Amino acid sequence: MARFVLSLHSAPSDHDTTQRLYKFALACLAQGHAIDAIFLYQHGVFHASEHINLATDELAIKSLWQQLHQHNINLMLCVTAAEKRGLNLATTGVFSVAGLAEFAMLASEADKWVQFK
Amino acid sequence: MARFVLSLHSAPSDHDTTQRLYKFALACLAQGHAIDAIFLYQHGVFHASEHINLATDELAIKSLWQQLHQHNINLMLCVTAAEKRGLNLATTGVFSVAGLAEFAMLASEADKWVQFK
Amino acid sequence: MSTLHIFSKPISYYDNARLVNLIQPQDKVLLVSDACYSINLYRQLAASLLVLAEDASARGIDIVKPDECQNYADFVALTLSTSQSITW
Amino acid sequence: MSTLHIFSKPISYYDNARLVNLIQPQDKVLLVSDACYSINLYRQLAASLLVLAEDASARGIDIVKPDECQNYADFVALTLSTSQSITW
Amino acid sequence: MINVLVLSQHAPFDDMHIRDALDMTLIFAAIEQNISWLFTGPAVLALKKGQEAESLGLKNYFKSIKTLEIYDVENIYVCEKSLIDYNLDINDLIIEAKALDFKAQRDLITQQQQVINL
Amino acid sequence: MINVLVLSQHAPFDDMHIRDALDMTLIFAAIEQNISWLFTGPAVLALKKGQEAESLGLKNYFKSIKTLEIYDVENIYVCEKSLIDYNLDINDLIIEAKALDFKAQRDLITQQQQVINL
Repeated sequence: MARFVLSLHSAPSDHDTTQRLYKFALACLAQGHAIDAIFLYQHGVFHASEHINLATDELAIKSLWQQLHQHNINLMLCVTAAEKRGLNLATTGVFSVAGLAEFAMLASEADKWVQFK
Repeated sequence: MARFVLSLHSAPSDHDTTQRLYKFALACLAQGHAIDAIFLYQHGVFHASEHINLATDELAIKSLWQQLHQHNINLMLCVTAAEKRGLNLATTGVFSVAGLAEFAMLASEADKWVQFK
Repeated sequence: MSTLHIFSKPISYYDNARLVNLIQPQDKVLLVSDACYSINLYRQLAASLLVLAEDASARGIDIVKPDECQNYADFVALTLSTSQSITW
Repeated sequence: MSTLHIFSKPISYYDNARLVNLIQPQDKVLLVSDACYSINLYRQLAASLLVLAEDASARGIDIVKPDECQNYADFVALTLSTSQSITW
Repeated sequence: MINVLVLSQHAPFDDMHIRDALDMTLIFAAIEQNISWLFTGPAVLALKKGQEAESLGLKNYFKSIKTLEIYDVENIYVCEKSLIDYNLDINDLIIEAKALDFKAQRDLITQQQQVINL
Repeated sequence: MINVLVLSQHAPFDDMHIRDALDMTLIFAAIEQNISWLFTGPAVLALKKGQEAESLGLKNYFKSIKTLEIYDVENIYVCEKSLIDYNLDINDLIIEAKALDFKAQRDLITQQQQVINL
């Protein structure tokens, strides 16, 4: 069993990267690995907006995050990156607002850090 | 006197493009030209977030938009692009929520459309 | 000691003159997303390319030898069998 | 009939093999932002490059002949003296 | 009526670039301007036959591109050189498009009032 | 303690790429990991002397890069080939950095537990 951290760097309009991160995360869990955190950085922070409401034929972004959350994965949002980009930090849904240091510590303890962008 | 429309395609984290759009707009007005609209499209829509609060040594993005607004420039936000990106359309400050058609009509009547990205 | 190199865009998005010098013969090159479109052009980076099957299939791209299909379980395994990964 | 071509990134960001074929001798090439860093490399697109003075100056770049400094008033005038502009 | 050219240069799934360009093209057609759309570089891949995004869980916007024909958007152009780069032929495309060499692309640009690079 | 490499490839004012990489580098130094930062392609321009962003109304993050020395971040590397591409010399840089040829860059990558491309 290995310990992973994943980071997402692209905006929610990049549906393709979002679905790939989700599937990679599920494949990790299916193999019995642990995901210590998924971290939103750079434009990835926009995923924590509560106003993402897409048509039914679009990728169900909100639901994917809900599912990862139900797997007890720590979904973290970089506070510095989010403030610079005008995200509302009062309502970030399943994401917890975290400093870069918190994530860097988890990344230092993990076996693997895989970036998605 | 010519009629311009401008569009902004990059996110508020792209400070350099933001200041260039602002200075170009002021230079247009200084020469007696009209700016019929500035339109936020693609990642540019994130400029309409009311949560952009930067440190004092950073570009004063909010204040730049306020100034352009005080020059009576029509600041428009593309509703389709904004919805896809999770922007809160209830509070868009100096930006008016507009359809692509509204902007396209203004662009068709303008002499020049200059993109910033 | 090998590195996993992950590409998600056609090779024209990258500075391949520089990249080709950073990839070693024992390294693995995984193509995902729109990188699948330019398998032939990625050949300069590795003799055998690994391609995420789902992504290639959605784009109507067939994977033929010497390239290899990978599913998500393989993708996870690849990150573990290599010493480090780089998402370019 | 000439076109204004606006670049804001170093030329390595673009597919210059393609671009060089889309720019005509009578066209104007304006470098702003980080495009100012690679004036020499943009030479293949035009004999004389126009450079936004403020942007070059902040980056510690000197503009010398045959290239020409432009201020924002010039930039606005350029969009009006050309038939169309493209922000690449 | 003015001539407007939408320029696409991004790969099919690079953010929403092609979808944004599609929206822009359809709107200009709807307000009855003379709209053209030029695909160049990896953007030509957005017109490649045999693709479907649903298997990835994504909206199949390739189907939406086909609606260009319903809305009578006829000026669809592809860069001839880019087709060759990606081993494509005009018959491999999901809609009717004209392949343009560089000279024809330069002429197309020259005829426009506005050129929008998305 | 693990070896972490931050990789920068973007131009100095391209969104916040270099600033995001700086934040990441400083944090790993703060939590006492063995952090390295490699500038390659147009990113080497972020280290060029004689720049100041205030005249544009922007934060002068070049000054913040200098704080790397205060925080004892010593493993700053630049791609030798990229310096040449942009007519720069190691003495034209605002901080002390080691120029690496491709062989040395490959070795640097091999020594890492994590490589983060920002």
